[in-house]
Formats: sequence, structure tokens, C-alpha cells
Amino acid sequence: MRLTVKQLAKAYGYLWALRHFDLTLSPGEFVALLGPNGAGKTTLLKLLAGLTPPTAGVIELDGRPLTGTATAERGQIGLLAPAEHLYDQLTALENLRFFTALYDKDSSASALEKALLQVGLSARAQDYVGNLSAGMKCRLSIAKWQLLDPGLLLLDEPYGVLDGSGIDLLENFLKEHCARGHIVIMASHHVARALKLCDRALILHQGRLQFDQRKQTPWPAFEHAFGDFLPRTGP
Amino acid sequence: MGRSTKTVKRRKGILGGLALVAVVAGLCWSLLVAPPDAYQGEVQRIMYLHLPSILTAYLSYFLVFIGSGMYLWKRDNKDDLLAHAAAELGVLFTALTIIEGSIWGKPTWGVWWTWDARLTLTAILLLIYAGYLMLRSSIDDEQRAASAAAILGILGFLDIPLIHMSVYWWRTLHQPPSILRPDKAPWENVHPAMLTALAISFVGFLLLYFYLLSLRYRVGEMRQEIKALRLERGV
Amino acid sequence: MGAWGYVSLAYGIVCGAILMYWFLLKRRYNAAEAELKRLRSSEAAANHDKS
Amino acid sequence: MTLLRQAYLLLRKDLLLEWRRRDSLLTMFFFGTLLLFVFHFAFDMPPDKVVELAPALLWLAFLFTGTLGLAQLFQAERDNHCLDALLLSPLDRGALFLAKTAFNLILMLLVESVVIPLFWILFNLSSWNLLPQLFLVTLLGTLGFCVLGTITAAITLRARARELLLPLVLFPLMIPVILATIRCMEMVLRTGSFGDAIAWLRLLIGFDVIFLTIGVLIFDWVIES
Repeated sequence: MRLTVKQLAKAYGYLWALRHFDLTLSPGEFVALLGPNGAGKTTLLKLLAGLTPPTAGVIELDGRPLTGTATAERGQIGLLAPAEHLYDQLTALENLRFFTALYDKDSSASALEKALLQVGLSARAQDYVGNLSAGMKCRLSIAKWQLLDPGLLLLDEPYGVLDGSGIDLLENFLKEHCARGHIVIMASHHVARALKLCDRALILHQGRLQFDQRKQTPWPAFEHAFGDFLPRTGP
Repeated sequence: MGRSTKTVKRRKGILGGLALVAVVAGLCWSLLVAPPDAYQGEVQRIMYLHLPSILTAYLSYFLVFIGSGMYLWKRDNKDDLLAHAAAELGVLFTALTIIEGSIWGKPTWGVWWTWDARLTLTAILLLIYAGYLMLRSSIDDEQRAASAAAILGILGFLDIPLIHMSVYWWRTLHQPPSILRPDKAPWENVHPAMLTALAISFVGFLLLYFYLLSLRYRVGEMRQEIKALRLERGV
Repeated sequence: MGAWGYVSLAYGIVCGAILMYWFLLKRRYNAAEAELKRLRSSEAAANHDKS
Repeated sequence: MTLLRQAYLLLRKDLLLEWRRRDSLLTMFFFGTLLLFVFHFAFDMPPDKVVELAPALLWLAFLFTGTLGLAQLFQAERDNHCLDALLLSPLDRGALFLAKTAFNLILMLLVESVVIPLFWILFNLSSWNLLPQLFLVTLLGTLGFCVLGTITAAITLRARARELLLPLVLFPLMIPVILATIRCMEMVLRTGSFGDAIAWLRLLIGFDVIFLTIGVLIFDWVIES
């Protein structure tokens, strides 16, 4: 999976939420998407997921443009929003079964149960998702995307609701995912965690890409940019 | 830029002038030159307004349909502007058609309103395209509003023949169309001066229509330019 | 109301409505044009400052 | 084939959700029944007069209950942004259209199969033998309503005051269906067969076929808006 973004832009009313955004990602890259509130991170993820039509610009997956009608391409993109995109009145197991069938993936009971076991939700398999806590919903989302196995996985602030073991679970999943040649883009305010995982960091500020470098240690350029665009009191 | 806007403006001025001349000529012919109708008397002069206005309304709906289809296909904002402008004028001319029909109906049928097929059909068209304008104005995101309206523009136009058929079967007491009666050539039915008046009136309405349409279209275009300029400077 | 009464009512309403629409449209047109001119000139000024 | 498989998947999910929540079906059912009572008080009249008015009254009830159902049609998808989850998936949007249309159709048919007999009971009508023909007309009419209703519900999804806008946009487009069903039902009730009304029936079928096809073709753009 190779992702190419050219001159992507999105305007809301009289404001650019994102502008002049170029990016090329190769297989297996883990990208940390950083920036203060309102920098355009969520907008970028929504655009990449094809949920919002761009005002201008092109997104290509393996050289094929992503448009509203590109069904096969859409199946290659996943968006992990922590406690969303699940049906409250379906059980955890039914949610997984529904989505795997929709994506035409393995929806056998054994595969689903294995996925639930991995995220520690075996005991809650028959509970309605509406009755699960936010952290459990997030774990279920992890299981969901593990099963759907998208070539490009986008994450929007996944750390907020997870406990310690949940975070380990997520990070292991993401590492494995990249190791198999898939791309991960994670937007987060947990700069330290994101930096530890990533191969490359992007900083968005006021809708512009201000910083884009591969990870180095030490990394004075990032420290400098970090001071300019992000609040000093990071976690 | 300056020169081209000037030529555009001059062209609009010429179109407007021509429209004015044609409309005044149409008024002279239909009110002064054309003889009164043998059966209906002077009241029949309303026809010189009625026929051209309903035909311009239908022309509008056709343009809405074309603009909507082109917009969904090519995603060019100009097509959407055309559809929007045409819909607004369509509503205006349909409303005028209904008012004229009603005024014509009072002396001929003795009532302001009768549920005759053609009047009813026109009223339904007014409702559909008024709904189109309301739908547009109640969706905030411009691209989404344009797509939603385009869908309605297409559905509405394709529905017209079906509505036409059903309303006619339901009931009809309108006089049969006298100009396009198939068994006789038009000039055998009607006094030639009447036909001339109708033709001039027609040309007047069409010129006026395209003049107003170009003005309305330009307003939309300028609003988009304003928006683009504001965006450019982040105001 | 005689026949001419109805005729003049119809012609009057149509002319009035179209004139009204034209007037409102012209006002929208002028407002947009003025706004555009203002934005363009201030942009030109900004560019001039830069150079 | 994928289209039908995906549509089936979505429909099964919607029916399961409705079975667990029962909110749309129950509201629609009670509203339909309530309207019959309102009609009774509004038009207090002997059975032979009621027969003349029955088609119009029934369709009025179906239109209102149907609109109620349409307003709820995408409710399951609005919670937790599940619509985004569907849009994100490699789902053929035509399948979404078919599933939602079928779902709404099933709900409305369930309600109608209670409301029509109830109408006969409450207004003391005796022509029970005509109900099969009336159901056929109702089925075709309701299909037309659901097809256009699903499209309009989808385009008004992100509008302000969408519950008000939906009938405003939908009802004028529904005129052929309303007129055709009422005329067909009148003919059946008067003569016991379709007779001349067969032309109306054809119009109804034409309407259903045309807009069902258009819906599958353009729903990609519909749902994007």
C-alpha cells in the first residue's frame, strides 16, 4: 500500500481547515500526526478516509485515485475512532460479525472469538455495545480493525479512553500492522507515546504542514518545531 | 481581468437592452395590435403572458436538470450555479403563471381557482422547485447542499411526465390547446396578428429570461470569487 | 371588473413582479460587485506592500 | 450479486435493531390507529359514504405514518456516527439504498396490514373480499413511497429542520403515487375489479420501476451529500 496526497485542501465556510497538503507514504510507515487543537488533524483523517469531499487536491492509493465511487479502494482504508462506529444495540460479537461480513472477510465464529479473546473481551461477547464502557468499546474497535486488516489505518486520538493494558494492546497491534507493510497514521496529543512508536512525524499548524521528517535520535529539528507549534506542557 | 469583466458587462447590457425592446414590442402587440378573441374577448390577451411564462418556466426546469446532471458528473461548481439560478427563475415564472392563470380563470370560468389539470400541475411544480430552494438553503456545507439539490433537480424533472399524466387523468376542464391543435395548422385557427403578438411576446420573455439568468448566474459566480478571496487571505 | 380590468391586473402583476425581482437582483449584484472590488483592491495593496 | 448480498446484510441488521428497539414500528402503528380515530370523529358518517372516502383516508394515514418512519430511517446510523462506518466500508451504496427501502417497506406493510382491517372493523364495512386487491395496490403504492422516501430522507439527512423539510420535498413528488392508488382503490371498492383503473396500475408500476432503478444508480451521490 502506497499513499500519495497532492495539494489536498479543505475549506469550511471562510476558513481553510487544511491547505497545500502534500504527502507520500511507502508501505510499512508509521506516521505520528501532531498539532494543537484545531490544527486540521481530524479534517485530514476524514479526508483520507473519504468521509469528507476535499475542496481541492487528489488522494491516491497505489496510484488509483480515491473518489466517492471507488468501492474497492475504500475497503483498504480504516478509521479507528475510539468509541464510535459501532452499533449500540448489537452485541460485541454481532458488531464484529456484521463488519467482517460487510468487508467480505473471515466472519467465522472461531475467528471472531479469537479476536475478542485477544482484546480481553471474551466475557462480554454477548453484551450490547451500548452497555460497554468507552475503554471496552475502544478495545472492540481494535479487534474490529484487526479483523478487517486495512492497508491504511487512520487513528484519531486513540489513547484517551484506554487503560494501561489497553494501550499495550493497541501499540502491539499497530506495530504488527506496520510490520506487515501497512501504513498507519495516528493523530494524537500524547506526543511522547506517538514519538516512541512512529517512523515519521508530521506537525500540522493552522491547516498547514509545518514539519515532516523521519525519526532520528537525537532530534533537535523536532524539538525546535515542537516548541514552536505545540504547547510545552505535553504529557 | 478588467477588460474581460467589461466585455461581459457590455454583453449583459446589450442583452438587457434587447430584452427591454422585445418586451415593450410584445406589450404593444399583445395589448394594442392583436384583435380581441372572437369568443373570450379582451381577456384572452392574458394568453400572451401565460404561454410564454409557462414555457420559460419549463425551460428553467430543463436547465435545472441539465445543470444538476452535469454537476454530479463533472463536479464543476459552474453547473451548480446554473442549476441554482435557473431554479430561482423557474419558481418566479411558475408563480407568475399561476397568478395569470388564476386571473384569466375568473372571467372565463367564474372562479379564481379551479382544480383543473394544468393549474394543478403548475402548482405542484411550484411546490417541487420551492422545495428545491428550501433544501439548498437549509444545508450549511456548500458542496453537500449542491449535491443534495442536484439529486432533487434530477428527481423532480423526471417526475414531471408522471405527475403530468396522473393529474391529467385525474380530471381536466381546461380548453384544449388551441395553437397546437393537430388537425389544423396553427395559422388556420388564429388571427395572424395574434400569432405575431404571441411570437414577439415569446422572444421578449426569452430575452428577458436569459438576461435575468445571466445576472443571477454572475451573482453566484461573484459570491464564489468573494469566498475564494476571503479564504485566500484567511479573513 | 371588466375584461380590460383583468387584463391590466395580470399585466400589472407580471410587470411588477419581474421589475421587483430585477431590482432585488440588481441590488444583490451591486453588493457582490462592490465587495469583490473592495477585496481585490485591498489584496493589490497588500501585494504592493510586500514588493 | 455483491449488491444483493450487502443489501441483505444491511437489511438483516436493521430488522434486528428494530426488533430490539421497536421504536419506529410501535410509533408508526399507534399513530396510524390514532389517525383512524381522528377520521372517525372528523367525518362522522354512514358506511356507504365511508366507502367513497376510504381510499383517500387510508392513504392520508399511510403518508403520515410513512413520513414518521422515514424521519427515523437513518436513526440507527446517526448514533455513534455509524453512517460514517458504513460509508468507510467497501459497501456499494446502491445496496444501502435497497436495504433502507426494503426496511421501510417492511415496516409500512406491517402497519398497513393492521390498519386496513382495523379501518374495515371500525367503520363497519362489509367488503372484506376486496382486501386482496386493495393490498396489491397498497403494496405498489407503498413501494413507490419508500423508494422516493429513502432518497429524500438521505438528501435531507444533513439539513437543518430535516423532519419538516422531508415531507415538503417528498409529497409533491409523490403526487402520481397518491392519485394512482386512490383511483385504483376507488375502482376496486366500487366495481370489485380494476377495470379502467388498470392504466393507473401501470402508471404505479412504471413509477416504482423508474425510481427504483434511478435510486440504485444515483445513491452513490445521494449519500455523499
